[in-house]
Order: sequence, then structure tokens, then C-alpha cells
Amino acid sequence: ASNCVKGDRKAPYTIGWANIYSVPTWMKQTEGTITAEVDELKKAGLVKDLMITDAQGNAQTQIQHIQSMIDANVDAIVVIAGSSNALDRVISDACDKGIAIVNFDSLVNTDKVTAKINTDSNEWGGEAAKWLVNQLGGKGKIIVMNGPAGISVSDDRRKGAQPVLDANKGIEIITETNTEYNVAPAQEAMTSLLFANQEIDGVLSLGGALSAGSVLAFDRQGREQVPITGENARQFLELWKEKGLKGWATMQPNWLGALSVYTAVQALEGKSVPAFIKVPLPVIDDSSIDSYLARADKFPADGYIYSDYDKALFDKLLAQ
Amino acid sequence: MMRAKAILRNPPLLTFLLVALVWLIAGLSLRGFGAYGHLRYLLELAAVIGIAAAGQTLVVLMGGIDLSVGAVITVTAILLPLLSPAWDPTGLVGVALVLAIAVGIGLLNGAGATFLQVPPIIMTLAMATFLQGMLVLVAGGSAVTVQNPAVLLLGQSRPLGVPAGVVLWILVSACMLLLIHRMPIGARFLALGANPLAARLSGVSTTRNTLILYALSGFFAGLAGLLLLGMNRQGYVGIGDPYLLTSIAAVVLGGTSILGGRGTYAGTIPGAILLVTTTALITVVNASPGWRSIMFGSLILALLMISGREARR
Amino acid sequence: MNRASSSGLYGAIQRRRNRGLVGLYLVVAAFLVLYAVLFPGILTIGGFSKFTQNWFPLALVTMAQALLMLNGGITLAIGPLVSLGAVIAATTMGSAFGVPGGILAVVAVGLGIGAVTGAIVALLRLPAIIVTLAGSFIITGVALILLPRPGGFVPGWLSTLLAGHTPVAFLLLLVILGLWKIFLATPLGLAIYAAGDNPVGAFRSGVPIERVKIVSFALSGVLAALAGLFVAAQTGSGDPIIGAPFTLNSIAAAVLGGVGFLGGKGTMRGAVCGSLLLSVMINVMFFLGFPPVAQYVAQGLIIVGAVAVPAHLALWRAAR
Amino acid sequence: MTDAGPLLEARRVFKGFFGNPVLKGVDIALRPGRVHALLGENGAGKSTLINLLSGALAPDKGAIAIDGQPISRLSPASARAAGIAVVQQELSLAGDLSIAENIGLGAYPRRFGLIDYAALARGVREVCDLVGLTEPLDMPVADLALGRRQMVEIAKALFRKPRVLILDEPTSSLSAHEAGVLGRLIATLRDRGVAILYISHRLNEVQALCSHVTVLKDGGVTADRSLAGVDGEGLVRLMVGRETGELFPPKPQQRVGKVRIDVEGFSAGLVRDARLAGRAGEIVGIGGLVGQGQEDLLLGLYGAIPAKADRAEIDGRSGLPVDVAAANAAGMVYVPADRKHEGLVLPHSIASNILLPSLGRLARGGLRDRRAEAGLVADLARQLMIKGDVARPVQALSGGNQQKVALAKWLPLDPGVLLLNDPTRGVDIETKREIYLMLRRFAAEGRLVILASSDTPELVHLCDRVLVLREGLVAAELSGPAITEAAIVGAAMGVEQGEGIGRKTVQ
Ligand SMILES: Nc1ncnc2c1ncn2[C@@H]1O[C@H](COP(=O)(O)OP(=O)(O)OP(=O)(O)O)[C@@H](O)[C@H]1O
Ligand SMILES: Nc1ncnc2c1ncn2[C@@H]1O[C@H](COP(=O)(O)OP(=O)(O)OP(=O)(O)O)[C@@H](O)[C@H]1O
Ligand SMILES: [Mg+2]
Ligand SMILES: [Mg+2]
Repeated sequence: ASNCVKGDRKAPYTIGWANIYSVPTWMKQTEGTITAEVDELKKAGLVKDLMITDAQGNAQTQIQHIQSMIDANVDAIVVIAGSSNALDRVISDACDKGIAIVNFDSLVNTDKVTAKINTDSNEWGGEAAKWLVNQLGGKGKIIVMNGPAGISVSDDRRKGAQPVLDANKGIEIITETNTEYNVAPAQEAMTSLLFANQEIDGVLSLGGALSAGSVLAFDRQGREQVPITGENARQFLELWKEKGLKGWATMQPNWLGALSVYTAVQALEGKSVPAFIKVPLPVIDDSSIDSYLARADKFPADGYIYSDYDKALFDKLLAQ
Repeated sequence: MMRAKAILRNPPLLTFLLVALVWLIAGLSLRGFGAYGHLRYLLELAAVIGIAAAGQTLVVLMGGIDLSVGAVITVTAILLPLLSPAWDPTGLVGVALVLAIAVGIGLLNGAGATFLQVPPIIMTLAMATFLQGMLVLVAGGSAVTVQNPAVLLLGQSRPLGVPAGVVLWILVSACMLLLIHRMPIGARFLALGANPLAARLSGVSTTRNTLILYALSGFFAGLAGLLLLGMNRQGYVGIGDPYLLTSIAAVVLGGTSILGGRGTYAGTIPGAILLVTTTALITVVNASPGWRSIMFGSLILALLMISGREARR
Repeated sequence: MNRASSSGLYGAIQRRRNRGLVGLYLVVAAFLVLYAVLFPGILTIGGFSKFTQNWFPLALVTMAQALLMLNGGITLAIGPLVSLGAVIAATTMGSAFGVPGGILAVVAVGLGIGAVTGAIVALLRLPAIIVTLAGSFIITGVALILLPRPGGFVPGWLSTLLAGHTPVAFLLLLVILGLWKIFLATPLGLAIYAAGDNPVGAFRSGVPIERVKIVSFALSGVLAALAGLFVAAQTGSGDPIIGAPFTLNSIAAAVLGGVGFLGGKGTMRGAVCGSLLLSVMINVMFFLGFPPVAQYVAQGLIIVGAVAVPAHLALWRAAR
Repeated sequence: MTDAGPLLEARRVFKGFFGNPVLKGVDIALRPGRVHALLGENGAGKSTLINLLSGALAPDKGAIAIDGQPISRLSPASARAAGIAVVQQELSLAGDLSIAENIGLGAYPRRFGLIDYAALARGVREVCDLVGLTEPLDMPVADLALGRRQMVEIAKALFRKPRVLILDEPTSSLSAHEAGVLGRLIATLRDRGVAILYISHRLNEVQALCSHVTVLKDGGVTADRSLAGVDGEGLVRLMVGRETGELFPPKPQQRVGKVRIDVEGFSAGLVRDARLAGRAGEIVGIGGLVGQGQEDLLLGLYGAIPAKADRAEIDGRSGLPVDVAAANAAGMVYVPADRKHEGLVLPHSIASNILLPSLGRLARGGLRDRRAEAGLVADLARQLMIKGDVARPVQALSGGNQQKVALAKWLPLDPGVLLLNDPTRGVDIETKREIYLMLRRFAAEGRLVILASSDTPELVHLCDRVLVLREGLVAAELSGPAITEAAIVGAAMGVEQGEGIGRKTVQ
């Protein structure tokens, strides 16, 4: 059997979805995949209830929510962690109670969970850096745009890029910034950097809406666009096409949420699920961008166009 | 000598001098900083803060505080595309609708503060939470790219080389200075801020003025939201968040007393520019995030020591 | 006058201070009862312990904030100080300093930062709100330099001691409240009120108002840093940004508890009650099964109601 | 007169604010067992001088000496330690703290580092008994009326068992009865050898209590002499520096004007079931011990606190004003007793304060008319002799001048009914005369003046009719020759006296 699961819980299950912050669009979309999956599972008679909490960005509140879920004796908890280690203790408490814990996206440190599901942030940064280095032919001045400081995802992506940059002495990092994963602050920061730096050959943007902000800054200042990495934000993909960018993007698929619910139920049903499910990073490049943009209308304008998923994909991932 | 002393005792002027000084030093020492385009860009950014801080200035002058500024900005930025009807080629209908909503939110804040007697900080904080909840409902499900021509014009055009946002800010500043210094209501706000009881016994109606005040704050936050939306061409949840603290900081850096009753929008204007400048300076410095944060805080503190001395007892 | 009637003076003053708080007490009690009805497990030692642990850090930062507000100040650096406290605990306790050294370091840092802030505010006569705003950036920076991403280490026994299945946190809170009461019974403690209410009058009465201000900032710093220490113990590690939400929450809780902005108005017991309301509200909403939208809306309404209802009850009673 | 050396002296002290000299080389010496009067018109620098003597301010030049020893840097704390206690003109109390905690502030008895509440209660009870404070000691000071707070302030000074007691207008909000208690207290302390400095604009008190006087004028001392053999007029001459006329203008023959106010069954705050009528041309006084509902009566009429009446008619309109704006619109204005908290916006300029009620009136096309405003302010400043730059903040004005501003701001409204709450509180004798003349003139112009006052002579010599309140009820209504100090005090104390008519207390 899987971690934490003791086999004493019977379907239909109650599932707790302990979100750290439900307001950002990425979260909204992720929640959408979760509720869709729950609806499926309800039809199959496997799930009876979904409890959703929103810690409003406060890790302390999230601890309180998970504690309440333990108190309410849910059968499974699906969680995006508000801090990579603040939840360790409450989560291992839940595990001790035989609650199936599936943690995705922002991961916790503790291994007392049923499963962790994520793409590899290091690889994210590494692949992005590799692409950019290739574009520049191993030589050039680049700017690195990071997510907020003090967050492990942002830190991991940056760390993953470092060996690649180290290996290419021709690449010079002019400067780095940290901003929220949002368009406005990214655009603002990049604009300041454009004025301060006349020569920029590439932008290594590590996520969220940073790339769109950067492209907009280049555009508004009338500067020639440079090769840029990014994520599957719809606005970036559309700008990519519109401005004819040299671009590359990967993604943190929103369906990690659906997969997590699916995994939790599988574990409760007695299936043995892997302790770590590594989801391969889907890559968007010039060859695949059109297929993504073709589906753009189904996604919010400030949202993320994620790759397709189905049960077969989930089963394949669980069979790792 | 006397003149110099007068300047030192005039916070707005002092803050303006500070801006000039910082620009001069940065322009001479940092490549690209002094470029016309860059300074113009700084002003454009400052315009958003300045407009958002216009309402905040009034609220602070009257001894309150508005913690819903960020949420109102977000709400207007998110709602505008949804509320701009396709049949209106000018986009003004959407603008009017959204501003009406912003004013409505402000009125609710004011009503809570007067009729329910809830301290403004609590009322506006609760309002911000409430609006977040509304946003969870509205956002993420539909298109929020702005097509509204009026808003795009506001965010993107540059009549005579001056960004439309800066023009709007100049208009707002003129109105604000008129309101505070040349209109009876400005004097009433100040009196209520410094001594509500005495003002009330002098026939100044708290109820009416509080309602007007928070409505104005909502209006200016809404206006800032529209400008921001135009500049970014897209609204998203959280777009207004940075403007809560910056609006308050701009007000206080401009020499307005957080306790109410003393200050002017003339100080908030350079206060906003100062904040934007500081952020820009920190951005181009290549340092770890920790060090950048330390530098930002120290700069604010240093500027404050020069400009923000409270009158001695 | 004999002893009995004069010890009555202290009691009478204390009773009178409760008077304006009855409304709040009733609201909080109603929520606690509702919580106990929804989740009877709260009445067990374990349930009570977990619940009070989640409340504890908020209670501490609320005390830290209320202390300053009573003196006519305010701080926006509470959250960052909590983070810094957690970071220092998590970085020192694993090293040669050990747990006692770590605790000492946390207290010293809180005291030092508080005293310096207080000195800047009191001696240079700068507005507290913006000094502490600047301070919040500086403190966040220091925390990020010490621990760029969540990590560090707090010994398991300390975590178990403070945040295990025993109500140690609650007892600690009682001790701290007791200490506050004792402090308030010293001339210096009472001077916090007097100087907050009427600084000129207090100065002319021989109260060293500058020193009082510095002391209150220093004590406030210690409380915030200790909250950070507890958070580190509760989570088993440090996180350089975990405290951020505490800043606004501490102000909200204090105002909810009847502490005014102009100094000298309010009580610590009210503030702590305010923080309890904010904390128990989260659990109650969870057990009522509110979806996130309703959580936000209800939270707004409860906060407004908790201030408006007692105020209007009092008016209504006075009018009769 | 004692031969003992002075306990506290100022030696040729200079003090100025922002370059404006206030004191230019002033000497004063306080000796044990002597009640020393400090006189001077509003803004002469009396409060400034005592701030120097008590360490609240440091002199620019000159020295403060205690027991003949010059002290280089006197702080309030060290002054207190040396046995100097001050009753401030502007109250120095903390509203949310209890009476006991306020009285003890800065001098708490301690045990093991903690405040010894038992000892505090004993000590405080003792001084409260002395000054006649009967309220529970645990009561927050904010719940007390102004006059009672003044008593707390006095008790606070006594609590420190001072060798030197400085009283800055201690009776300004006290009624005759309380002032009498204080007078006896001062005599007792003097006999015990305490050095007392007494500042008051009520010259009859000065004459009754003091044996020595220092007069301040234009920053210097114009008189420093014994009061032996000086009569009331002499005292006035000393102070004003010239011969003066009567303080009170003559009461005119009662002319009957139209009814301006007529309320029956009026209740507001403490006041219950009062009947009040006033006609144009009258000055109606409201008297009584401090805090018997005088303020509530005025506030209720003014629409500032909830009030109800069985029947109310104000200037022909029926019904009480619903709020202050309505009262103003009906031609009613109110000058509060506590000018600092209720009357003025202290940090704002004289001009802003004066203009506040008439902002709307002066505006043209929604904008303020600077020229008209400046003209109005200059006019009023001249009329009320408010000296100096009108752009100064009011808090920089002396108490009496602040009072003038609080009154002046209403004149542009051309009010039909003036509700005045102790309008001469802290006002110097010359200004008082002006204010009295002004009130008479107002009445003669057909206005109705309703004047609540703690200064009994004012009620006697100025008012055409006086209502005396006790515990919220009208205890007596006096008019014409029946208005005497004895009758007012008697009715206030509940002693059957004079021709007290109207409702009697039923308890
Ligand atoms: N002088 C006073 N001292 C203490 N409390 C007062 C005083 N005057 C009024 N109050 C109380 O303050 C509260 C607020 O008064 P009110 O609602 O009339 O406000 P307002 O400013 O007059 O508004 P509006 O003029 O628009 O009606 C009332 O409940 C009243 O009892
Ligand atoms: N803090 C201050 N700042 C500026 N000017 C001041 C200040 N305190 C007092 N003054 C000025 O000093 C002068 C003397 O004031 P002070 O209060 O000593 O007068 P006073 O004799 O006590 O008058 P009153 O009888 O009205 O109380 C006044 O002109 C006043 O304007
Ligand atoms: Mg004086
Ligand atoms: Mg009203």
C-alpha cells in the first residue's frame, strides 16, 4: 500500500483541498481541474465531498486549515504548500492519522506524505538556460528575471539554470531581478533595466507572467526583441506570435491538481502509488505553439494554456 | 537665510528638492537614468501611484486610512473589460460604469465608518477582504484583455510627447490642490482630521464629509486602476496589490501627518515620484534580493530623515 | 483606609476596564461555543492544544502591536520581525549555540531592533508608521540574507515541547499575559498609557516619555521575535517570509479588540480577544463548510460586525 | 511676611518662541508661607514663566534656582523631586487612566518595583478628601466633567506633598463653591509653610488669597510688591496700568423682544424636564455647581447630543434642531467651555479656525474667496483685539486669546441665539470687560444670549435672568434684584433661600 494509507477508509471519500491562495488565475484554473476531477470521481461513487480552504497566502492559516481537516477527519488532503517546510509537522500528523496526503506544485520537505507530484524546478531552469544559450550561440549578455525572493520554487529554478550558465563562459549575466510572478511589476523592472543597459542579448525569464512583462517593456521602449524563455501564460504565447519572438516556454500544468486528487483516491483504494511522481515538463516551441494558441479561447486571457490530459496520462504517470 | 528656513519648514517643497537632488545624482552617476525617456517613464509610473494616493491623501488628512485602495484598483482593472459594452465605440460607458462601482465601494466604506462607527482601518480592511472574495468569483473565468479604446488611449497615447497618464495626473493634481486649498470642503476635511469634535460643534457634518471623502478615495483608486489597466493592456488579480502600501508611503513621505489634520497633496506628488525613483534605482543595482531589500528600506529611511521631521513639541 | 478597600482600588480599576469589552467578550464566546458544537474534539487536551497553538503566534504579535498602539505608535515591521525571529531560531539552534543560545539570540535581536526603531522614532521625532515601513524592508532583507530560502533546523524536542499535543503554548500565553499585568502595575508600564494618551501632560508630570517609547518598541520587538521563535518551533524550521501576513492581522486584531490609534485607548485583554476572534473565525468557517468565496465575504462581515455590533449595543443601552 | 530665603526663583530669565521674545529678563521669588500672585493679561507669559519654573521648558537665558542654588538643566522630573508641583492651565491628565492613577502619575508609591495600589489609594483618598473629590477613585478621568478634572489636577499636585505649589488658573472652570474649598485649602497649605504661586484672572480671588504680587507686562515685570493695603481697584490698576471703569456694563431696562427660544419638558443628558424661555435682548444665565447639567442643556438645544422636548419653539420654528448644522441654520451658535478639545482646531491657524463655520457662506462659485476671507479675518481680529499674525496656529496663542478666537468665529453667522459655556474662562480682566460689553451689545441688537457660567459674579452682574441647575433639574429661576450670589449659591447647594421658584429636587 501507499504511504500514510492504512486501508481502514472506505469509499466514498471526503477530500480536503488545502489551497494556499485561491485568487491568482493559475490557482483558479488549477482548482477548476480539481473540481472537474472530483465530479468524475463522484459519478464513479468514489468521492462524496470536497472541502476547499483558502489560506489567503498565509502559511500559518494553512496549518490551521490542515489541522481542521484532520479534526474533521477527511480521508485525503490535497495541498499546495505555502512554505516548503512550515507544513511539515501538521502534514506528518495527518499522515499518522491515516489520511492520504498528496502534495503538488509547492512541495513540503517531509516525506511523510502519500505522494508528491511535481515537475522538476531544477530541470525547468536548466532547460530554459540551455535553450537560451543555444539561441545566443554561447555568447552574449543576458538578464535573469526571477520570481519572488524567499520562495523555493523560484530559488530552485534559478539554481537549475546556474550549472548551464557556468558551463558557458561566454554568457554574461548583466543583472538579475526578483518580482512577483505578475506582468506589471515585471514590466516595470525590465523597463528600468532597459534604460540602464544598452546591450541585451537575451532574457532568461523563469516563470509566470514575467516574460510577458519583459516583452511589453521591450515593445514600449521601442527596443528590438531578444530571445526569451517563459511559461505557458496565454498573454506571453500571444505576444510571442504577434511580435514574432524567438521564444521557448514550458509549464507547470494546472492538471497537477486533478492528478493529485486522482492519486489520492487511487491510494485510498489500495493501489500503491509512487512516493514521488515526476511530471515531465511539456515544452512549447515554434513547432508546437500554434497548437496551443488554437485552444487559447478556452482559457482566461490572464490564464495559462495547459497541455491536454486524460485518465490514460494519469495512469501512465502513476505507473512510473 | 530666512528663505532657506522657510523651505526647510515646507515639506512639499523639501520633497520636491529631494527628488531633484536624487535625479541629479542618479542622472550623473548611472547610465541611462537621466535619459528623457527614462524620466518620462518614471513619471508615468508615478502617475498611477500619485492618482491612487490622491484619495489616500484626503482620507489621511481626515484622520482615516483606506486599506481598500489596492483591491479597488484590481476590481476596476478586472471589471472594465467585462463591463465595456460592444456597442459603445468610445469605451466611455464602460469607464463610467466602472468608476461608478469604485465610487460605490467608497461610499460603502464611508457608510461603515459613519453609520456603523467602525474604525476606517477595520472597515476598509474588511472591504478589501470582501472584494477579494468577489474577485474569486469574477476573475479567471473570462477574457480580461482590454479592448476599451478610451482606456487604451489613456494608457498608451502620448499627446505632444507627454504620456496621457501624466496628463491625467496633472489634471488630478490640479483638482486635488483646488479641492484642498481653494474649496470649503478641503478646509472641512482638515478640520475634521485635526479635531473631529470641534469641527462637528462648528457645524461641519461628519457624516456627509466622511461619505464624500471615501467616495472620492474610491473614485481616485478606480481612476488609477483604469490607468494601470491601460498601461498594461491586461488586468489580473493582484494588479492593485502593490499600490496599497505605496499610496500610504507616498502620502507620508510628502509630509502629511498620518494622524490627520496636517498636510497637502502638493507633498504627495513628489512623494510618489520619490518612491518610483527609489524602486528604479534599486532595480538596476545588481545585488541579492536581501541586499536590495535592505537598500530600499535604508533609502526610504534616509529620505524620511531629510524630509519627514515632525514638528518639535 | 484599610488594606481590603485599597486592594479594591486595583480590582475596581481592572473591572472598569472590562466594561467596554463585554460586547466583544460575548461575540468571542459565541464563536467559541459554536466551534465547540461543530467540533467537540476541541474540548479534549489534544484538540485544545492544537487550536491554541495556531492562535498563539497571532496573540503574541497582537500584543506586540497593541503595546505600541497604546503608546500612540504603530509598527508595520511586525511580520518581518516574526520571519527574522524564525530565521534566527532556525539558523542558530542547529549550530554550536544550541537551543538556549538560539532563544537568547532571538530575544536579543527582537530587543535590539525594537530599541533602535524606538530610538529613531522617539529621538528623531519621525512618524512611526513610515520608519517601521522602511524597517520592514531592512528586516526582510536581513532575513533573506541569513536564509535565502526556507530551511534551517529546530530540534524536534523543542517542537514537541512547544507545539506537541500539550497546551504548553496556551500556558506560555497565560504567563506572558501575567507578565504584562505585572509590568502594567509598574510605574513604567502605566506610563505607556499615560504617555500615549497625553504625551505633553505626561512629560510635565515627570514621565520620561522618550524612554517609555523606546521601551515599548523594545518590548514589542521581543514579543514579535518570540512569535517567530514559536513559528519556527511549530514548523520545525525557518522561513524568511512566513511572517508577512502578521503585520495587517496584528493591527486588525488590536483594533478589533478596541485599541485606538491615538494612544492610551484600549486594553491588552481586548486586543488578545480580538486575535482570538480572528483565529477561531477561521476554524468555525471551515467547519461550517464555507467555500473560499464565502470565507472572504464572511470574514469581512464578521470583522465589521464584531466592531459595529458591540458599539451599537452600548449606544442602545446608553440611550435607554 | 517671612524672612526665609526663597524656595524657588527665576533669575533674569529670557524665553522666546521662534524668535518672538515672550519673557525678557524676568525675576520672581517664591517664599515659604506666602501666596504669591502672578498677574498679567492674556499672553503676558505667565504660563511660560511657570513652565520655566517647573522644568517643562528651559530658559533661553537666565537661571532657575532652587533653595538659592541655580540649577543648570531642570527637568519636570527633577523639579518634582525638589518638591515643586504645578497645576497646569492646560490639563495634563490621561483620559483612560483612573482618577487614582492620574493623581499618582510620576510619583507612584512602590513596593518591589510595582505600584503599591494600597498606598496609592490611601494617599489619593487623602488628597481627594482635601479638595472635595467624591467620585470613585477607579473612575476614568475621561468620564469627568471639565471642572471635576480640574479638581483632579489640583489633587495631583497636592499628592506630591509639595514645598512649592504653582497653580495656573486653577479656578477657571470651578464654581464659587469649589473655588471656596480651594481657597481654604490654599490658606492651610500656606500656614504649613508651602510656597504658593497663584495665577488667576479672577481678581477677587487674588485679593482674598494673596499677599504678594508680580505683574508681567510686555515681557517684563512691572510690579513686584506686597498686596497689603491694596484694594480691588488698586489691583486692577496695578495690572492694567491705568484707571479703569466698571467691569460689568450696566444692565439696561428690560426691553421685551420677541420670543427666541421656548422649550418645555426638555431633556438632554443629565437635564430632565426643564422649561426654558428666552426673548430677544435678554442675557439668560445658567448657574449651579460644576457638572449639574449646564453643558447638556446647551448641547441639547444645539442639536449636538440627543435631546427631546414636549414642546419646542426656536425663532418661530417648532422642534429642536436635529443636528449642529440645523442649529446653525436656525441661527444658534455654541461656544464650548473646553476650547482646547471642543472649540478649536489647535494645530490650525487662527484664520482657519475663524473661517470654519462661514466657509460655505464666503465661497463664490464653489471656490473660496480669499480676499473676502482675509477681510473678514482681519476685521474680527481687530474687533476682538486678537494680536499678531493670523496665520499662526491657535495652539501658540495664550489661553485667553484662544477663547477670543473660539467666540470670534461665530460672529459672521449673525446668530440670533448664542449659547455660551463659560466664555470668559481664563480670560484677562480687560478682555472680560470687552466680552461683557460685546454680550450686552449682542443682546441690545436683539439677540438672545444664554450664558452658562461658573463665575458667579458674572451671573449676578451680567444676566437678566438666571436658572440654577442641580442634578439636572432647574432648582431655581431668579430674575431682577433676586439675582444675588447668596441666592445662586444657595439654590445650587440645595439650601432653601431667596425667591427660588420652579421645580425643586424631589429626592
Ligand atoms: N459634545 C459632545 N460630546 C460627546 N458626545 C457627543 C457630543 N455631541 C454629540 N455627541 C454624540 O456623538 C454622536 C454622533 O453625532 P451625530 O450622529 O449627530 O453626528 P453629526 O456629525 O452631527 O452628523 P450629521 O450632522 O451629518 O448628522 C451622537 O450619538 C451624539 O450623542
Ligand atoms: N509653544 C509655543 N509656541 C509658540 N508660542 C508660544 C508657545 N507657548 C506660548 N507662546 C506664546 O507666548 C506668549 C505667552 O504665552 P503664555 O501662555 O505664557 O501666556 P499667559 O500669560 O499664560 O496667558 P493666559 O493668561 O492667556 O494664560 C503668547 O503670546 C503665546 O502666543
Ligand atoms: Mg496661561
Ligand atoms: Mg447629526
